[in-house]
Amino acid sequence: MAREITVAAAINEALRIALEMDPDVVLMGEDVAGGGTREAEGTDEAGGIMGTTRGLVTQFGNERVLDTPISEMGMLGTAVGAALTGLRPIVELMFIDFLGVCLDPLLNQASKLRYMFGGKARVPLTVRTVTGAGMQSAAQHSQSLYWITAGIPGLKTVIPSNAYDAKGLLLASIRSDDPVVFCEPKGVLFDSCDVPEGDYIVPLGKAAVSREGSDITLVGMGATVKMALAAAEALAADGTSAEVIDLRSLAPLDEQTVLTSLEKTGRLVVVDEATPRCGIASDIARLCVTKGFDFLDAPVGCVTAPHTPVPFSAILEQAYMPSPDKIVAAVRELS
Amino acid sequence: MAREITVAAAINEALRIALEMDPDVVLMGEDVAGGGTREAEGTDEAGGIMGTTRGLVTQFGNERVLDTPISEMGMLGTAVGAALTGLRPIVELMFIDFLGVCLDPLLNQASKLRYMFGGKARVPLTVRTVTGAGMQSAAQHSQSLYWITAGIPGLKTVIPSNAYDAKGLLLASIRSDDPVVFCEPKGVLFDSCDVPEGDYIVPLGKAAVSREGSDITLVGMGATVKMALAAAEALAADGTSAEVIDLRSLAPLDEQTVLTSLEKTGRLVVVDEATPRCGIASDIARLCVTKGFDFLDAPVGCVTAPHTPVPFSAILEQAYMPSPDKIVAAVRELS
Amino acid sequence: MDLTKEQLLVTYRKMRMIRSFEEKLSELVTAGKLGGFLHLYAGQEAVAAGVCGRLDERDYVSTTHRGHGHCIAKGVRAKGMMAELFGRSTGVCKGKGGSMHIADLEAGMLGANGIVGAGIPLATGAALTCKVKNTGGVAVAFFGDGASNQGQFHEALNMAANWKLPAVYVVENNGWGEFTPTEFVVPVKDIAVRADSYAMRSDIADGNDFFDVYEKAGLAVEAARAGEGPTLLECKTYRYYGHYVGDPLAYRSKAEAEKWKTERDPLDAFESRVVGDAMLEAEELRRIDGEVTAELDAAVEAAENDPLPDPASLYEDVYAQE
Amino acid sequence: MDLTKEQLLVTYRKMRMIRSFEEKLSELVTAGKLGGFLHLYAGQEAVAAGVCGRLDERDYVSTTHRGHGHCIAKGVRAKGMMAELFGRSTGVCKGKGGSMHIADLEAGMLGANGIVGAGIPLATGAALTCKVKNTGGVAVAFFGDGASNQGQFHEALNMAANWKLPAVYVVENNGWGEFTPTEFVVPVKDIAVRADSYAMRSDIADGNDFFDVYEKAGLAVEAARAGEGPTLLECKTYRYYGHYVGDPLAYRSKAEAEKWKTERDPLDAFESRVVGDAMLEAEELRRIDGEVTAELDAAVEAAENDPLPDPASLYEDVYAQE
Ligand SMILES: Cc1ncc(C[n+]2csc(CCOP(=O)(O)OP(=O)(O)O)c2C)c(N)n1
Ligand SMILES: Cc1ncc(C[n+]2csc(CCOP(=O)(O)OP(=O)(O)O)c2C)c(N)n1
Ligand SMILES: [Mg+2]
Ligand SMILES: [Mg+2]
Repeated sequence: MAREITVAAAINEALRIALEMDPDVVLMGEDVAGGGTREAEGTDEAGGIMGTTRGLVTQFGNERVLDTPISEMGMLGTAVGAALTGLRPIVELMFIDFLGVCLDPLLNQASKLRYMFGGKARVPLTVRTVTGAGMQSAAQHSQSLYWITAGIPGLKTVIPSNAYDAKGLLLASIRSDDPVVFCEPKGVLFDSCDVPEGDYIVPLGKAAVSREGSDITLVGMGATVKMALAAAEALAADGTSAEVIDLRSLAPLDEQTVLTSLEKTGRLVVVDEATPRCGIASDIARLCVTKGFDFLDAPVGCVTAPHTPVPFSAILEQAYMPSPDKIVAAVRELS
Repeated sequence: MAREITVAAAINEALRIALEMDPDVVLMGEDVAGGGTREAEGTDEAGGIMGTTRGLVTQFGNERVLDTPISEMGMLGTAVGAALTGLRPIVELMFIDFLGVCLDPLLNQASKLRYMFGGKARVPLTVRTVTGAGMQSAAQHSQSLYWITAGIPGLKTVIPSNAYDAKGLLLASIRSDDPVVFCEPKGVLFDSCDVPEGDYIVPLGKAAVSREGSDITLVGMGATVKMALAAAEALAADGTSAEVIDLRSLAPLDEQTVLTSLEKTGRLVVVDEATPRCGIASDIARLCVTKGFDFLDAPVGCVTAPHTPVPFSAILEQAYMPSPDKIVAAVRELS
Repeated sequence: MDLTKEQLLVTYRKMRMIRSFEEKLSELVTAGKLGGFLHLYAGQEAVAAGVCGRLDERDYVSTTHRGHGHCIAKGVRAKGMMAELFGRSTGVCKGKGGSMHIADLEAGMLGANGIVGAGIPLATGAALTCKVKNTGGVAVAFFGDGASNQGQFHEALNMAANWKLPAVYVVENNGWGEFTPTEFVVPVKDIAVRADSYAMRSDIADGNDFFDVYEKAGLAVEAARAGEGPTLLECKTYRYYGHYVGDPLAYRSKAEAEKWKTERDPLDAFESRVVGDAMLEAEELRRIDGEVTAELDAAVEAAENDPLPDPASLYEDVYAQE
Repeated sequence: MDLTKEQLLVTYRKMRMIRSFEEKLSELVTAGKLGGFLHLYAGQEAVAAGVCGRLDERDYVSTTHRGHGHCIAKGVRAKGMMAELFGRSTGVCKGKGGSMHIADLEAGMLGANGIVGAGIPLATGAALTCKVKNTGGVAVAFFGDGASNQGQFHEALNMAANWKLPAVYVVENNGWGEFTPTEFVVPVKDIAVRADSYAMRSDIADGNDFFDVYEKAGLAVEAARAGEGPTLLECKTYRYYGHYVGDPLAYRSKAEAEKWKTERDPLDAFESRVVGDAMLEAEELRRIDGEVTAELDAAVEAAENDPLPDPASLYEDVYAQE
């Protein structure tokens, strides 16, 4: 049975299913329980800053749902060690901006242990983390740093654009024997859609065609998919038929789905919330100009954030973020 | 007067000049003094793992040349605080792989303070760090992670390919009022060329044309420049005239020099020691397919490391790294 | 106590300004007039006021996400702060920083910080500057109990101890890190004991008693200035509001908060001490209350009417040199 | 002492194997037969042997760049290790890891680690696994004095103490971190005091005395297995070689090293104790010396002749599932 639920609720549901089905799954993070098992008055659990872990400590106890100190490096490193020895940990990194204090366990441990050990290890670790701007949280709580994890060989990185994919991708991530960074974009966290109640997965490494079209390909991910869909709507009014691709997985990248669309349309605009340098937008541009060169009828368009930190003031933050209007303008520029 | 000296010696010379000329310059890092001021027998200073800081503590004392604990995050954060309040610190991060334990001071502090403070701060910090593979140092001491720092707005990143540029770029970095990551590629650290004795700078943000040519543009950086030059030599024997561009600055990127060359040659191969995803090679490809689309006569070629960690075994490490042969093969593929 | 009447008045004004500033923000957010992610300092005023009472223009402070109080105590003007929180171009950071990055280098205020623990090495670096340039200055890092579990805390304190830097590390133990009780994540009763890992001086103060903080901060600052190295000063206190404005506070008991507010309020304690000891008169304090209210009302009105940043300013201030 | 004769023989064999393994590597590098970045453990044998003497198949260890000794002590075979260092496909990591990443999960050996401090949380995670799965196992992290200045040390120990994990943190204080004397960067005399920051048990052992290490490790492991939580065990010791093979050792005095080698050698100390107390006879030890030499010679010869990895294997083992 499907019902409309938010991305945040879909995540909560996936976590519950994973914890129910596999005793090796443990969940750790700051406030994931939120003092929920404290034996004192008025200590209802918080379930994390976005409420995505609400109810889990009550059901599974605090041996499997662990409040950690504000020690991201220690927590992630511990999770890697646990994954290496037989658990299947899910870690909540409150905001991806905090990668700054815990990159090593991902960069030099989780991603490399299997390779360095000659294939004799697996690191079934899932790191859930909130990404993106739009809540006036300013420069250190609004970044879209998934390009860093996507760039590291040995990691996988996924980002859902809707509740259905959020649940299925999260379950696939948790069951993967590889370390996966699961992004939870602020821009869609409280958007709803139909989500089945039971267990299902959305496979890692597969993009989706969110809307079919023939004149131009718009490539988005996470929160930019709905911007691309809105832009496609506006373009349709103009007689331009846009195909929208939702990457879903940033690593591995589903090159074939992008190339197939490009072959059909001959033109492509990639839309990314992240800053422009060394990002997913550049990778998509490279894909087009290497493997898709013969399909290209025009330059590739890139709609990204500018090469600046995220500003606080709402008016600046709006100017900072991609939008349907900016996408439409980029498409028009290619014509 | 110019003499032939190595990149490592040129770095040492630049450090000495900077320390001599500006009392606000301080140098910190693990073993940069190396216990050099200990009052005990047999404690000659080590001058860092590559010897690049040799002699400096003797000349400037250990208030300005500071051995730090193995605490990269604390050391870099401290350097940011010092830069913010009037010093001009140079920090040695022994290998860029250690970014994993100290990204935050670069990602969320040095790069963003000026912006977050509305332009009312400057962070004149230089981070020197060894990059690249080729010494069988395996997966955690051989990475070319400059794509991470180049991708962060607010930072600058430079990488010399020879001793002349090393000295001039380092002096420019130290004098810059912005935070700069200065990469010291293993592959060239002990290569020599003519270097003037005195003070001079090589400006940040400017690429160099290392060899002129008309048929194809080879874009390299750091250790891949000499590979590209060797490839150009081999191609010349074949009648193909290759132009070689040495990026020198990875951020900001000198787009104009690349585009001017591409306009002339119509074809381009970028050569990067780093892994392929979200890297400088992708950025160059994006530059070509956005601002250089009309110049392009062929797909862009990318010679990079594969999407894997760096292996230990010499035979695998050789297979891992770019080489003149691989560049020649990539050029031939475009023809 | 070595405080003049003038100093006591200044102190009270600071504490009242902090309290009223935070209450005003809470109101404004609740009324939908203000956005962003705000962490209020109300309840901890005696710490900021007590420590900053020992500092002067040579000195620096760094703080955390919960940084308004330290700004005010270190002399940042409420007007520029309010404009900043309203995202105006007249803000102390031109609207680019907001609450979590509010800063004023001219006042020696190295910024709030959105990264827990990150302010600790920043202050350490400022202390290094003071030492190398021999300015006589001291740098103070304010941070929470939760931050004492960050690697940056450990690394920075160790460095400062090794180098005998003129620094003071003030950990404000308010019993909570977001929604998690401190005793869940800090296995020692007193965070001050962590100083022993660095052979560092330490002290514990009642963070709700201005006079106790002022005294112990005085010793720490004095030691730092005298070249005797850093101190870890733990101040036991409590935050009145939720972790952020909007926090439903489901995780802690109303009774716990009530007890602190009624029995341990730092402003009340200050008042009964200074009035009781006849150092100040209650009317003087009421006059300050009124002045503070007026100043804040004016700051809000100005901020509401100040210009928004030019969208083109988005691209400015990234680099000092292009 | 609760050691059987058999155990003493096993212990001596391990220590001798570690010593000879490292000496062999030094020779091979000097002769230009071996490449890579090698950090030798000679001089510290009693620590690895003493601690691992308390462990069994349920248990895990993690180590550092200086990890050969811990591998051998935890039961990794010299043959596979030597092949690994020669970069052969028969190596314990198929030639992909090398000295700084040598590992053998089957032996409970979670790897050497090129990142100072990174092994500490890995062992902490293994201890979490032991606890959650209730295996009765214990996880041990070996690391250096220098690593105790890393944030990861602080964060992991705090977590382990909070959760009462079955872990033992063994800090091998050998007086140096690369070329920098420990007293330059660690302001306390005993690193063991850092346990107090986490209300954690701690102990100090003579790291050159197998029996002292064995005894104190026994208490720590017992406490961990009994659910009493982790211990920080400091072992005072010394490294004989330079930081890495090739290090000219200009920074430390020959006399300092000589003193340790002649007066405090862990193998000598072990031998005089066991022979002096008539627990073993010198001939038995000489027989083991011979066996070890033969085993190592065979390992080197095999490694030199083993196949190099297929270049195509470069692309394998990145992901478990494509
Ligand atoms: C590195 C990092 N981790 C997590 C957070 C999210 N966070 C913000 S405040 C906070 C709690 C801080 O607790 P404490 O240090 O005690 O300060 P308090 O809020 O009590 O003043 C957390 C977990 C963050 N901002 N930075
Ligand atoms: C994060 C990190 N910083 C620096 C280094 C370089 N490095 C390798 S070993 C070492 C010294 C380690 O000292 P200690 O922990 O005392 O171990 P020891 O070498 O004495 O066994 C350093 C600085 C590293 N590998 N990782
Ligand atoms: Mg707190
Ligand atoms: Mg050591």
